[in-house]
Amino acid sequence: MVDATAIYTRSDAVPRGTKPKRALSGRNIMIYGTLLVFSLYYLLPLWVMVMTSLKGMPEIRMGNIFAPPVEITFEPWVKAWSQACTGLNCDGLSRGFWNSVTILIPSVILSIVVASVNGYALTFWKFKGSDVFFTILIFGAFIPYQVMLYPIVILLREMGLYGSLWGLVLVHTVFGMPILTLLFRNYFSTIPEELFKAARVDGAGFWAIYAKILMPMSLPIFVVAIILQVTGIWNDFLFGVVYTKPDLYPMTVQLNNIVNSVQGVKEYNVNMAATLLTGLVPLFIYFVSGKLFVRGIAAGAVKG
Amino acid sequence: TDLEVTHWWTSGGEAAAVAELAKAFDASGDKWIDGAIAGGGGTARPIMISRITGGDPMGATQFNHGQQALELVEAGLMLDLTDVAEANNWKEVVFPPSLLDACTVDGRIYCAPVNIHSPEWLWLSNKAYADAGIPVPTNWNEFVETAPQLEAAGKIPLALGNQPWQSNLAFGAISIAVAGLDVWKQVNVEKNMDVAAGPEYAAVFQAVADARKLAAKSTVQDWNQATNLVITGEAGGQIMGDWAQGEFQVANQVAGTDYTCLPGLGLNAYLSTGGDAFYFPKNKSADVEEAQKRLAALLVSPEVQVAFNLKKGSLPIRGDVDLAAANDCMKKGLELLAQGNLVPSGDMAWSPDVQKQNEDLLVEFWKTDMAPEVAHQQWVANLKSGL
Amino acid sequence: MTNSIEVKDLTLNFGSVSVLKNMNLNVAEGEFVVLLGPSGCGKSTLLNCLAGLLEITDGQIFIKGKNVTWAEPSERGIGMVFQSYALYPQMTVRGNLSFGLKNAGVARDEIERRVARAAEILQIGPLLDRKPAALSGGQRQRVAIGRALVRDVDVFLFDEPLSNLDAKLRSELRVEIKRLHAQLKNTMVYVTHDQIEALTLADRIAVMRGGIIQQLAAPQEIYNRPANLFVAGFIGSPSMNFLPGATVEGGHVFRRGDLSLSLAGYEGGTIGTRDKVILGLRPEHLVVQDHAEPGVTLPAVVELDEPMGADSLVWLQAAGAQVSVRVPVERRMAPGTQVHLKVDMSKASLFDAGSETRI
Amino acid sequence: MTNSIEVKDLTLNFGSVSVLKNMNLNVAEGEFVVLLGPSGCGKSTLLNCLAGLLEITDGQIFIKGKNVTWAEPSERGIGMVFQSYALYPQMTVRGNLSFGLKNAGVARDEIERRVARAAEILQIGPLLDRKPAALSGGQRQRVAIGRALVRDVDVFLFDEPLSNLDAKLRSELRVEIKRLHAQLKNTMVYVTHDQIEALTLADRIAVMRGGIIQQLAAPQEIYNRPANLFVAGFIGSPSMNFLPGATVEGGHVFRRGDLSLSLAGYEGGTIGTRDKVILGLRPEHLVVQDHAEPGVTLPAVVELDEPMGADSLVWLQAAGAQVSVRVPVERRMAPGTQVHLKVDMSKASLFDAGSETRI
Amino acid sequence: MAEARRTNRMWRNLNAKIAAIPMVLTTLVVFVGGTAWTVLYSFTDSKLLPRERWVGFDQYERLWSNSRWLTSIENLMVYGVLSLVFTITIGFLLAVAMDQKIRYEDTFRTIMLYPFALSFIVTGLVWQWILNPEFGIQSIVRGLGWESFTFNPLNDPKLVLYGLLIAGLWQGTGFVMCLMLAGLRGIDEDIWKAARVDGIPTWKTYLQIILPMMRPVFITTLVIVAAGIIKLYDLVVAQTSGGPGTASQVPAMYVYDYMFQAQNLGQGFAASTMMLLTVLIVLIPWAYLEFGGKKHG
Ligand SMILES: Nc1ncnc2c1ncn2[C@@H]1O[C@H](COP(=O)(O)OP(=O)(O)OP(=O)(O)O)[C@@H](O)[C@H]1O
Ligand SMILES: Nc1ncnc2c1ncn2[C@@H]1O[C@H](COP(=O)(O)OP(=O)(O)OP(=O)(O)O)[C@@H](O)[C@H]1O
Ligand SMILES: [Mg+2]
Ligand SMILES: [Mg+2]
Repeated sequence: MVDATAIYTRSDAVPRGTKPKRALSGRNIMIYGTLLVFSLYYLLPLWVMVMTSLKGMPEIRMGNIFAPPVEITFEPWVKAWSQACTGLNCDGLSRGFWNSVTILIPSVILSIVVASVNGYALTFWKFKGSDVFFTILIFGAFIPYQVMLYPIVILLREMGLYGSLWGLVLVHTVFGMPILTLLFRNYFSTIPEELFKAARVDGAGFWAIYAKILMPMSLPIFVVAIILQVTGIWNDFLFGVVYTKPDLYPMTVQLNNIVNSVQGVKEYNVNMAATLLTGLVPLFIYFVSGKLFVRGIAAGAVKG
Repeated sequence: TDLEVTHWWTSGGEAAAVAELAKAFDASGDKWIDGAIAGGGGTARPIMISRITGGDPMGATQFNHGQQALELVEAGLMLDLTDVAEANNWKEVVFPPSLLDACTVDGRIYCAPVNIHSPEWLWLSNKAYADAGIPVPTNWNEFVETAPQLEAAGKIPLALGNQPWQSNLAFGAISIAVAGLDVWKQVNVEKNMDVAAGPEYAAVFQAVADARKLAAKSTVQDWNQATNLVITGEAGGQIMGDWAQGEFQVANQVAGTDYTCLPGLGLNAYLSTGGDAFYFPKNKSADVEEAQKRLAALLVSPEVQVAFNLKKGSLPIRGDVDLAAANDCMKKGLELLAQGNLVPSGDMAWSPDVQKQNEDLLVEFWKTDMAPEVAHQQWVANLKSGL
Repeated sequence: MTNSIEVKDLTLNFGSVSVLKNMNLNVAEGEFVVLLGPSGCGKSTLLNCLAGLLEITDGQIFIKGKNVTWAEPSERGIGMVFQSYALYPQMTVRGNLSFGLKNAGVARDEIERRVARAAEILQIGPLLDRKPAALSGGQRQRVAIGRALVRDVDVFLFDEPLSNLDAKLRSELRVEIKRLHAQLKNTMVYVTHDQIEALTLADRIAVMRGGIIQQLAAPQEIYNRPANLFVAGFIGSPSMNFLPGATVEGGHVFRRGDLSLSLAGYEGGTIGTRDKVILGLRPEHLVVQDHAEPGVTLPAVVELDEPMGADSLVWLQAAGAQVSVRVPVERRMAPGTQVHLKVDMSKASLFDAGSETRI
Repeated sequence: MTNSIEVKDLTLNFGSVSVLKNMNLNVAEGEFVVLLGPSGCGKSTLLNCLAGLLEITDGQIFIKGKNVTWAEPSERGIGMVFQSYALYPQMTVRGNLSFGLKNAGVARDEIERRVARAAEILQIGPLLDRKPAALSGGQRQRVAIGRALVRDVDVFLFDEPLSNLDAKLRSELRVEIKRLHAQLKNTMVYVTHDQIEALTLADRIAVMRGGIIQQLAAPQEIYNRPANLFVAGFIGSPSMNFLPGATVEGGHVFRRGDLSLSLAGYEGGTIGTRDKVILGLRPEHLVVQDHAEPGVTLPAVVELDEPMGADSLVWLQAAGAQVSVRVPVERRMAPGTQVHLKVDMSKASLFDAGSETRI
Repeated sequence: MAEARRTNRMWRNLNAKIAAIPMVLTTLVVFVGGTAWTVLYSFTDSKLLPRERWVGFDQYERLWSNSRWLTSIENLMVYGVLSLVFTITIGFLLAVAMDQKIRYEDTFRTIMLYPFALSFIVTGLVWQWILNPEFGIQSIVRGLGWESFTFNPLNDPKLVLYGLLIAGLWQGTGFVMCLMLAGLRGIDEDIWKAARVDGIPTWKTYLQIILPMMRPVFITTLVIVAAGIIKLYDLVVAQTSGGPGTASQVPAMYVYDYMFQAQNLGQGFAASTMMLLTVLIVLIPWAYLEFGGKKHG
């Protein structure tokens, strides 16, 4: 009992409960400081692009690229989208947009289907030499595209696919394969093998397990793959221009044409607007699904 | 018949010129499908070649005169235009004849030349010299002499873009100007390597070494940005092809008052005659082949030549047309052309491989403090690799 | 004896979820307290609060009389051992043991001395230059304990240190920890799921549920006199048998349907007449016999017989409930056999069905 | 009785490592065989071979008399339950149960009938429309069993189905599986680490080590008459005590240093005089008493006393070895106490130290 | 019996084998075949079109005596090392900062990640513009009154690689940050607790405990970043065209220029082969560690 009173007096003394924290601790200043400085670095180009695209040429010539426009004009955007000329075609980026979409959709679908099936086969259905193929595939990720340009021309020619949409889709599938397969393989190998075994006991075959068991479980990694492919394919210039013909040229080709067309003084505002317009689709995807992306990366790309 | 035509003419003047071609072609009931690829020949050529070798050729495509398409022709991928040429008398009308020679392989003609471009021009800003209080130079030597004064007035004496081909072009212009026509011909036509290694060319390299100091402050990328420096008077001058005057025109500058043009850098008034030509890849369909031949004939026809070259600011490939509407600088060129002060262009003389090597070398030479002797030696070695 | 750890009115919320509720706990110096409870009841949370790894919402924590509520974990004079071992994988065993000391600026020879001593106590001397990946589970656990040991602290916190080990190793290390405690005489707070561990190691067991300590007492006390229905059901494997019923005749007789059992000999409070009680009988406190003794036995039919090596667990149907009884393994009982179970009321527990607390 | 499963000369190599070595195993129809053994001994591998999930290197497998060596898993007439449940997370319980049937093209109403029956047997009716994430561990395990159940097969393969559950749930489900077996009378092959499970569930236990079956016999046989030292040490918790020594006097006396124990009553083969034998004594077969009986008792000193609820485990030092004895929990023994342990030789095991097999 | 078994083996998992066909074809025909084809023709004097006129190692001799190629290799090495070091350091630092339970994590992450959505062409253009001395950073700072301020990396041969680096890092560090963050989040919570009980300061825990534990993440990152560096092309073309002079030339540009502009396929193929060889030299030890090592571990 004597003890109890002693405890009682002591318990009135602070500290008690949650330790009070200062909002402006040195640590916080450092962390947020670092983040803010880097955010500035990351945002600066976007800021410049947006601001410039909203200015008229005279204002640009006068000067400060960082300053917001005195007079906002959407003229450059309109021009970039529907008026900028390439050779004789003065319909801006609009023509390329639908081409890009037409290229994008089958390419993304096919490349992801193929890569995910690869990853699936490499994880659960190892066959003799499958690791060798996988290793070669990873080496493939390092081959500069320029190196493969010519052999692929020959290949496509032999297959009779040169210049067609499907030829391009094939090229995207092939070049997306290494990294995507790696991604899927890593992800699938985190899925317990027992699940796969259970499905086999349940009489599901190769495709049934893939479609009914694994696919529905692998949303995060599919999201990552879709994001990577959409960005990659949408931004692709080289393949789009080399392996197709003008009526299929993607938006980036138009962008290149607009940006590289030397028409007196460079119309920076139009260039920036065109750049932004071209980047809109991947940017949108990143802004919308950034969180899923990180989750997917955590789930698939990085493993011990 | 629809005919897809690929080319890398995308600047304002160029596009307008192409429009003339298209208009003329469409007028005959065919259809010109435009396949412009911006970024210059370097970007466009791989695409064109890929498509031709990939078995999905376009109807017609631009190449520079000379050896660029040689192998495609040799591989039998190009349409033989000899009948068109004969029917339209190209042998007589095309002037200078070297243009047609460049299209001829084993006696057959495979391309239709459309224009002549001469790179050896010095463009000067009258305003810059006015600002510095000195008279506008009349030749390259004067330009070099007055450069320090310009610099003192806060001007960049020589504008030079960062793209490799610009360095190459400037070297070519200086070499004709400094070494003189005979020496130039011995090296580039007769391929006399002793002359190439000789003191005349050593002097050329020395001259370039001097010139590169004048361009040290020039930090632009594209050639038209460099031209723009001249237009605004920030730079004294620029060595650039005749296409530069398109830029002056767009900026509403008047030759003689706002700017001055000196063909052959004002020293040796000779122009090399490179240019563009159209090739017609072999096609399976007979219809297309007919259309290709129609287009070939059309390109060389006088009306199209006039319309096209006026817009393009280049010289026509036939001597029998009248370019009354041409401006001051263009007329200077026409005059030289008429006098026959012409030399074949590098595109015709040397393989792309040699040219590329020299381009690499000259870029380095212009932009670093590489010793002229070293560069000279390497240059000769490069030429020898192409013999 | 002074208190080594004192927890006063400790409350911890995760957001709006209250995980520990106004908890009070005193641990005497040198005492071995085991926290036992179902998954998610807050055992690890409490341990983390003691270690300073979680910021508490309210209350105070004293270690050796010092208020450490706001102190850093390393300043609290505690050592902690984790379920996943949490060894630094890239360091050797020696590195793992000495890393903390180096950081605290302990002199080199002192570090060596302490590491050597810990290695000796834990018999990991030959492993000192290996990396954790090259150790077996048991060895890793020993190193993890060693890391706490070298810190020379008075309070050890163990969070399920043995649950990643297999049964055999677990029982070996259990004995070792007990020896260690006897040798070092530190205060130990030990979290586990495992009853055997709790019962064999603890001086006192704190049975927790939903962030509240249900009973804090010596193991035999908890086993024999569980404070409430939850503790009674939670402790003991196989579980205590529960028979709902009523007390009649002034609390002298337990009645369930036709069945009457005399409550004479029951050790507990005053029973009185109650409508709803629950009688708890441990399987080993029921004796199987062939003849009935009115008021003391209940008739039962054998359902299933589970031999488990030394003993057998027999499942019977008695008074409309399933009852398990422990018998020597030699005594095999065929399903369907009619037997009688004799109740040792002095070892029974009686709970109020409403409050669920022991009567 | 015909054999439900016959394994003939089964060999399985992973690359150059031989995991199962020339194994033979027959399981009778309706029999419950438990595979028991230390981690990595090949239990799961054997099960996977039976299920057709691993391609065997050599040998043959017959199920119900049919050679299924090359058959697909789904064609073998087996159902399998995995340790991690392996439920399809994106399907409801109903979906999980019916997936296999749909794959096999079973008619809709038949599927419904079977799912309903399995749900009834396993009491998971109310859970049918939940997804696995919304189930507790025990419920998930039940669904996993249900998935095997609906397939209406004769052979069930269980791979440590209960080891992810806590002790309490484990013992509950254990009983349930036993009931299920009694009800369905399927052949069951059951892998476990847990001795209690093995001892209570099995008709026969196969103790494995390093890909070889060490002993295949009824639980009590394995417990009381282990075929070799490994089985003896592996089965029983706490472990059997081992005393190395020699047999003298024509095999009538066990001698270790000064200590002599009469071997009269030993149940086994002819003993004879042997230089090196090991005497195995289970903790529950030693009786603690105060007085010595020459030739029958061994003197011992109490070291540690571990109360475990119903019993207590006492660790003693006897004849230079550490010995554990099980006593009722009431009997507390202070460290240092001198006692004598009486040996029941009829329950002892004697092993040849060289071959390690039982004499 | 033995026969039956073999056929059995062949037909087992037929679907899996069918499904692997695209991968097998891709690796064999495109990657192996294409590479072999390239290597083979690097021993010819192919110009615009491939032809089988064997010239032995001539192309290689010429390659290695070409100063542009040597500069390219040097540049790639400098840029590569700097880029690897900075991407990984910055990526890791940012990930660490993001891992501190900060507010607005989503916003910060989006800001850091969005450049990854833009192509190198766009990246090059924007940064070319921002670094342009006439209206970019230099002119702004001068406009603020600091007249002598010079920041003109793209036109200074000594600094141009840093100019590229600024753009390259801008585009790529966000993604690396994501990888690192994922790695950090994957580390056992208990390790942190153990370190705190041991009294190890946060920075030291990161440096001495967490960093070594993230080895696999670093390897993945390294592979991805390195693959990007070796392919470096678009960025340089868009930002500097390899200039000033040859100060920012890279091997991929050399390959492309010689294959298509110089119309000297043989030379281009020889350069590609050298690039591939470099890749192999870097990758084989890695592949060995990643795949070969497991059998022993
Ligand atoms: N960081 C957290 N945020 C929110 N809730 C948490 C957090 N950590 C734990 N909890 C919740 O607090 C409760 C207690 O968790 P705690 O880990 O202490 O349980 P435990 O008794 O240790 O269980 P186990 O035996 O499974 O380890 C659980 O309900 C858990 O969900
Ligand atoms: N895919 C594989 N490749 C190579 N070796 C394997 C593979 N699978 C298992 N093994 C090895 O085979 C042996 C037997 O493994 P198995 O999984 O059958 O053991 P187990 O008895 O089930 O162990 P546990 O009780 O831990 O589940 C182990 O030594 C294991 O390392
Ligand atoms: Mg816990
Ligand atoms: Mg197993």
